[in-house]
Amino acid sequence: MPPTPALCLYLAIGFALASSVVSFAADRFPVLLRVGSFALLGASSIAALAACILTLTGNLPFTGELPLGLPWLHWQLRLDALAAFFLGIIGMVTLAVSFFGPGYVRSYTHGHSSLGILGVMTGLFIAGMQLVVVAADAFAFMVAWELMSVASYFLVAFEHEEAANRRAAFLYLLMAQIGAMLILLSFGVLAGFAGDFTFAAMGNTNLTPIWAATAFGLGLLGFGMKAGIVPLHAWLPEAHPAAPSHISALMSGVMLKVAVYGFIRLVFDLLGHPHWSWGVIVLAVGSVTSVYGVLYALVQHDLKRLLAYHSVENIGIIYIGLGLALIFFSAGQTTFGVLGLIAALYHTLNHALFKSLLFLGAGAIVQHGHERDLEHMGGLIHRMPWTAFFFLIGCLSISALPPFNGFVSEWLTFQTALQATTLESGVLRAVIPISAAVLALSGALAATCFVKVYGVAFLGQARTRRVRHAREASAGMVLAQGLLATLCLLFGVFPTNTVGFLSKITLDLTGYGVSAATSQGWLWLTPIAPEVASYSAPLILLGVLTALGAWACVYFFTRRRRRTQPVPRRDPWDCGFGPLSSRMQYSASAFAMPIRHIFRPAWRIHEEKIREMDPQLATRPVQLRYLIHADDLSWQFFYVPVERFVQSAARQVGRIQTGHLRHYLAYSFFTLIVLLWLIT
Amino acid sequence: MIALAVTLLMPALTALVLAFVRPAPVGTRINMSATTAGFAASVWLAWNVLTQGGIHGAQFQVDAFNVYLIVLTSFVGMTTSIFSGPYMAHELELRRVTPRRMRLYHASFQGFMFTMLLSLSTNNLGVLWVALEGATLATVLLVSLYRTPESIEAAWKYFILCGVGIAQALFGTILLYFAAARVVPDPEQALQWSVLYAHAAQLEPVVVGIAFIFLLIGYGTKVGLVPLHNWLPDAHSEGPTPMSAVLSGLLLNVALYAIIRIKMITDGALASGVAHDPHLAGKLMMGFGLLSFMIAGLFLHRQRDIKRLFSYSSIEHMGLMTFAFGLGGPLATFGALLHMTVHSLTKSAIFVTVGHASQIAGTQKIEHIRGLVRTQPVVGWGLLVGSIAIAGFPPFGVFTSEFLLLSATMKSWPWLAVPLLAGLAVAFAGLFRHLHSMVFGPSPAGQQPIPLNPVPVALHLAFVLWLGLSIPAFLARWFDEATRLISGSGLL
Amino acid sequence: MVNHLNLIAWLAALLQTALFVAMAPLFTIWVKRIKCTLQNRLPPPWSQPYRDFRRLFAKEVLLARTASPVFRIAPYIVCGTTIMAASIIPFVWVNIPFAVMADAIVLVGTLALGRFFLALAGMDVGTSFGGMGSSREMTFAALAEPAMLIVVFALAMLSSSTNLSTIIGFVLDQPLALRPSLLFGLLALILVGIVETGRIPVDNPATHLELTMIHEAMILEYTGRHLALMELAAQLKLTIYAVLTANLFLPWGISRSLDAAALGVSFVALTAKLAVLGALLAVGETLVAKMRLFRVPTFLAVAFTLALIGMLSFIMLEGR
Amino acid sequence: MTAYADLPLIEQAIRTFAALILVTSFALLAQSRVVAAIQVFAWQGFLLAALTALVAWNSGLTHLYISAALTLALKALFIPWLLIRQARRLGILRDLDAVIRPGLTLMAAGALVIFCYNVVVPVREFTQVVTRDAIAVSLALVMIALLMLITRRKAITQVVAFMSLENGLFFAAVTATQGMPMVVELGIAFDVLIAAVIFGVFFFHIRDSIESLDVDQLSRLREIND
Repeated sequence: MPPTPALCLYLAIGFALASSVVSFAADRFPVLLRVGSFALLGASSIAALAACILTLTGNLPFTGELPLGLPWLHWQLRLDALAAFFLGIIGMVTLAVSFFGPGYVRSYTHGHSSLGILGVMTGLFIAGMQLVVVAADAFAFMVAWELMSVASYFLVAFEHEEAANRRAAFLYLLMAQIGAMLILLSFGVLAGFAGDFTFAAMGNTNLTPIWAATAFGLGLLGFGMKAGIVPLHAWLPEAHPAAPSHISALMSGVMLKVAVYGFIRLVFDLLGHPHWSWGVIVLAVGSVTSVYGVLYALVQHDLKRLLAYHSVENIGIIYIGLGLALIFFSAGQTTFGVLGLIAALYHTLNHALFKSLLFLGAGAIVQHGHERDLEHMGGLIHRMPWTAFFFLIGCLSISALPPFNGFVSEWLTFQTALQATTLESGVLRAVIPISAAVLALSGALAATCFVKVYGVAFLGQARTRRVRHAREASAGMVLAQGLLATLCLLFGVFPTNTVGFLSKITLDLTGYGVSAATSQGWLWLTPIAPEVASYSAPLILLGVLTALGAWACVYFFTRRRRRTQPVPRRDPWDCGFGPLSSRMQYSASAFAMPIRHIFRPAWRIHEEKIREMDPQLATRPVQLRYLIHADDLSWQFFYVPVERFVQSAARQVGRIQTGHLRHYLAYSFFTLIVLLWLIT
Repeated sequence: MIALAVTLLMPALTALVLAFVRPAPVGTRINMSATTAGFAASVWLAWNVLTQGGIHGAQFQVDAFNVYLIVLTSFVGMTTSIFSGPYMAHELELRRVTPRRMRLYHASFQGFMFTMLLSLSTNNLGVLWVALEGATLATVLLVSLYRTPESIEAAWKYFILCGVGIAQALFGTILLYFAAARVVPDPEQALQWSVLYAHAAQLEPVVVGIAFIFLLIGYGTKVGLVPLHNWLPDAHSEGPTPMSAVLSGLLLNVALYAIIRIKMITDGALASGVAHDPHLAGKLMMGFGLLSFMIAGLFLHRQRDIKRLFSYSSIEHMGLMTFAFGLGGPLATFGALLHMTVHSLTKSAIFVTVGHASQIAGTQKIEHIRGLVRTQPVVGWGLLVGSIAIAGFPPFGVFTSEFLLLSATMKSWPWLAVPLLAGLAVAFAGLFRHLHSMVFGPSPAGQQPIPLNPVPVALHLAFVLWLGLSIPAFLARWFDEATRLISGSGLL
Repeated sequence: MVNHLNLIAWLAALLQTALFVAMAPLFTIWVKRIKCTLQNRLPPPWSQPYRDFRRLFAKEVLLARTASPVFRIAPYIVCGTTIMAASIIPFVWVNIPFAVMADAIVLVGTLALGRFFLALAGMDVGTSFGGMGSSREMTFAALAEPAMLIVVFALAMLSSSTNLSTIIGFVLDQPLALRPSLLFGLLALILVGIVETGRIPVDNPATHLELTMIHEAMILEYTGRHLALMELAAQLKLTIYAVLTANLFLPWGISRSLDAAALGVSFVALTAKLAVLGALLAVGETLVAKMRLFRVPTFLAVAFTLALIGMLSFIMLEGR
Repeated sequence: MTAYADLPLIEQAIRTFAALILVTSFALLAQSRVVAAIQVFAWQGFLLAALTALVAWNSGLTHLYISAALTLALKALFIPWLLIRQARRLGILRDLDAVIRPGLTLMAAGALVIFCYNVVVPVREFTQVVTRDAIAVSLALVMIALLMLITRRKAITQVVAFMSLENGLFFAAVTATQGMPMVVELGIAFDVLIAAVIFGVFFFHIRDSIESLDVDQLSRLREIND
């Protein structure tokens, strides 16, 4: 029997659950986790990919039902193109993780954190995400969604010895809960009109504008809370670093995408025709988020925190694309709307790939270099060449440089924004390019940030002893990174085919596709028309390869001479200073200093200069240390006030419980009198 | 009928027996076996009701609504007694209780079970009142079991507040009787719920209105509605933990059950709308429910005693249920019934684990309970999972009921969803801000695991999980019949 | 668009690229000579840059002990990307097939790729100067990006295309009109170009003064052919911006067909334009003093504002 | 609506007793000495029993005689005896439980009576004969008892107040509805009995724990903890 999407889907979910089941015994037999659980995860991811491919290659949307949930409404499942796409994303990253995991969790086998929990929750987490994207009724969606949140919460709290991780986990769970409630309300609005919780029914209702706006607003907040739009992102830079790195990869690479999926499903599928103001709101949110995220990433020196802030930035970019799409759809310019949607989807895919690649690389560094702080790294390229190579590819992709994948999606976003000229409203025509400029700024700042990361972490000399003796990661971990890096390159070099697939999704979702984009064959990506704009990634790659080829030739020709006398190595000139020590290198904080100076108001920076004096001579410092930390402004302006308010309210309320029996009796007495008075 | 007799007499007789059994272990064993037998009997009863329809006698009436509560009650009673075995033994070792008090404890436990079952199964509002008063009397000496000044204070407050409340309820009952006496020919029947329900339409609305207010305040005190709730945290925190478990898991439910029965009559009487708004009862309940819900959520934030913490969470959830029943309509009622079940299961499980936790740490002070997951994973995870369940995370049943509840609210009173949402968030934050430090983190030096029986907690949570994943058909039909009884129309 | 199978077109495009590369040193030496004459110094001979290249290529390569493969690959990638960028810009002929390969945004992207590796190379050896140079280079580039993009937007909105050939063709087809959008765009592009190519007042290619230098700081450690490639890339970049300025905003004279006469005309025209631009640049660099490092953002803000005004004026004043 | 004078003597007597009971509960409210309070409470019980007997005679319901007897035994004799005994053993028989602002309290009680009357005004129109104003009076009794609970500090006086609350209920049961079904009556009586005993137990516990019966000192369990 040929595999059907349904079969693959059930297999995927089943394998994920199975992997969590086998991990129950992992505390006693760690090998179960390292071998069994991760192998099952791999199987699950392959099944998911198969389901994705089978669905996207022309199978009808599969609709199913699980005998779970409410007695009168069992779990509805629907695997349409959009769901399949996100299922595929989940599959790709999970596959990489299943290669990466066995090597990575080895470092936990000696700690007293329970491996069993790690395995169980990872399986549940992935199963939850897979269920979210295929759920076709509000109840199943919410259950799967919360399953995802709770499982990942346990993973964030995995190393709960550190108070910081506990705090992060608490914050994460709290915001996940609030977000879920908002989403539930937004579905509630729809269900109130549809009279039914199934997405099918919800999609066919036409809401009154005010209620549609309400549902949209609730959805934006609810899903945004999970996706991490500013200022609802505060949990993200706390939680992602706290989790084990392969989990961070899943959370940052996939879970945020699941939130994006929810938003797309709600806005483009269920809510019907959008209002132009929605688009503007989303566009504004996206722009703010992207710049905010990258600015905060720039001042971080904890590698995983930095990557987490970059996730915020990329979510912003995705939302910019979605905002453009909404604007064009509301204006009836469906072609460009679809283009924006495709740009957003494309970037979703890309971010999933390179962000998980980077997190896995960070994981390799953390495991073998025992460092998360950039200021202590350096020279890793000499110690772990493969990781360094793949990490470089990740950096190039996330910095939106051709011919890698990040560039394509940003280019498509720009192309969509360029079509603003076709809009009637002059305001929109003026606003959209500005948001595009913001996008350009954040892209360039991202490049800056990753020059900093790569330069400080991998180049130069090691700054600490442990980093100096770091080892290359195990084969599986390298393989996982290689896989993702290859995908980054492929999706960057063959955008035409990818866009072809994506336009199938939009066709299925909105009824429109982009035919022009692929009209010129695989070599040319021409989103609107050949003479308007065109991009041929393969030729760019060819150019780069030519350059590399030139280097290869020189290398080859000079080889014989090198054998007799190798390329002479000298101390660096360094304008005559020297000899060079690792402490003379430009540090991460130093690198970002001009940016800090230019965008001063964006942070609240705490600088700290510690100088240890020579015990003999009190005026002579023996060691100087410079610590810098940037507070997230959103705390100061958003979270702390709320927290204070709740606290004071609780204190006020506490007053009613005086401990005096007579007061309590008086409450009862007066309640009685008031009620009696009410009814007469 | 026999099943019912067994179900009722079992605890009554056992209470008498236990009052005279001196050695504590024997008492414990008898207690356990009696509750187990009672549970079996109740299941038998439920089976009868399911197959041959309910019992509608003059004095007793068992229909879909209360039979499942009866089963629930005897089930929680059973598991709690199983838990209380090793727990009380440990307390005995610590010399916190004497063998004599153990006797008192066992007898009162059974007496309490008896009053609960009686008030659930009786058809006579007067007897219902008597039984609820009896529940107070049976438990008040348990609250002061440890004879510490705090426990005595708590018991005194419990006694006076509930006594006064229950007295108000009696006044309401008398008023009902007064109203019924002139429409029901035989005064002997005038307090029978079924009769009143049948004649509800002819009852004199003004009197019924006043009566309802008295009953609401009276039984509401036992439900723990703000601002009548003040006895609840004290009693829960100072009494022995099994008692807190049954108080939270059963007593509150039964009191709410009484209110709902009354509401059904009141709605019938006010339906004409001549004297009052026909939805007076519902609106009052919604008001009280929402108030309790919000206030309790805020109280959670500043707790220092773990048992007080969870008793406030009980208040919060009772408020939610009251709100739901006040909301009326099949969806909300179904949700509320489900919530009743899952809440009492989860909350009693939580109190059981809390009992273990405080025994491990040797105190109930939150800031001294640390790193349970490390010291005794069973307890730590039990507490964590229980709290996650009670906080309304799927796939646990509480989520299902809250989901139904929220969507019902969105249907009829959309704007009330906002305070509900805020309340849930606040309560959640209040609960977990304390929980985290207790469960996670390194465990303090010298903290030792204790002997315990993990079965009750596991059983309860497993049930809650099951209900959350899929409500079994027979149970769904049950709930649906009950919904039909209460709200007039079903869902299935 | 042109048919991709026209071999002659491709050959012509390659030749034009080669010409571009060959002329880049000439342009730099032209600027240098004028500066020398303005500053009453004896100008170097025209062949100076070519001689330098020969010498450098002949020299042996020295590597720092701490250098990694990135350090050795960087020159090739930097130079390669710059040549690629050069190849997609219509130089003497508009409808080159390469122009279809990449539009203006890709052009920016390609240059960014080169810059990325340049900055990495700066940090590779681990000298403080290298890090400093990379940091400053990346920062200013990041700030220049939005301005550049808005310029592109203004042009793209005008000609409803981001394809360089199409834009140039559109400007050629237009009757000669004074468009504020184009005017401001031109100014903005010049400012951006000054920053990107590291000329006075932003950076001084002639000094190695640690307080001032940006670009030079990154290539301090390079020797031999590596250095030569880096230098070539820098000169090429300068020429690219000059050619962009010339051909996008005053494209008159550029040939739209492949016949020899037209090409000759357009070559002469372009040479003239470049000569004028170079002279202007030299004069400017002689008159203006280098500015403090943290005044550069202001400088770029001006560029951005100009570009923005250009675009807005297109939307508001030149509305369809 | 017949004039009061036209009513039969027996009903007038019932009214009179009702008024007397109301007076006793006012007296309880104003009474500050423990022993006196208990005595007044005993009187109230006695009056209640008598009233029950009258109603029984009037309505010819035999089971009311039983409840009258019960009341006499329980409310008029046993509980007062018990309380006095306890008070003597606790040595607080002659204690004072100062009433807070007696004048204000009495005025409040008066206001309450009016309020209760106002509450039941709509009821009156539907009902006839003896039970007519019973509701109002019993409501007033309950309310005054609650007021007394709030204004008293001593545990023992609170118990007295609680018991007079029960009296109010019983009054309602007798006059408004000619008694409740027997099973209920017995149940209530039983509960009251147990309650009285447990109260007795508690006095000693409280005394042991705070060396007095002042409930205001029972305020350890509170939420204002800062």
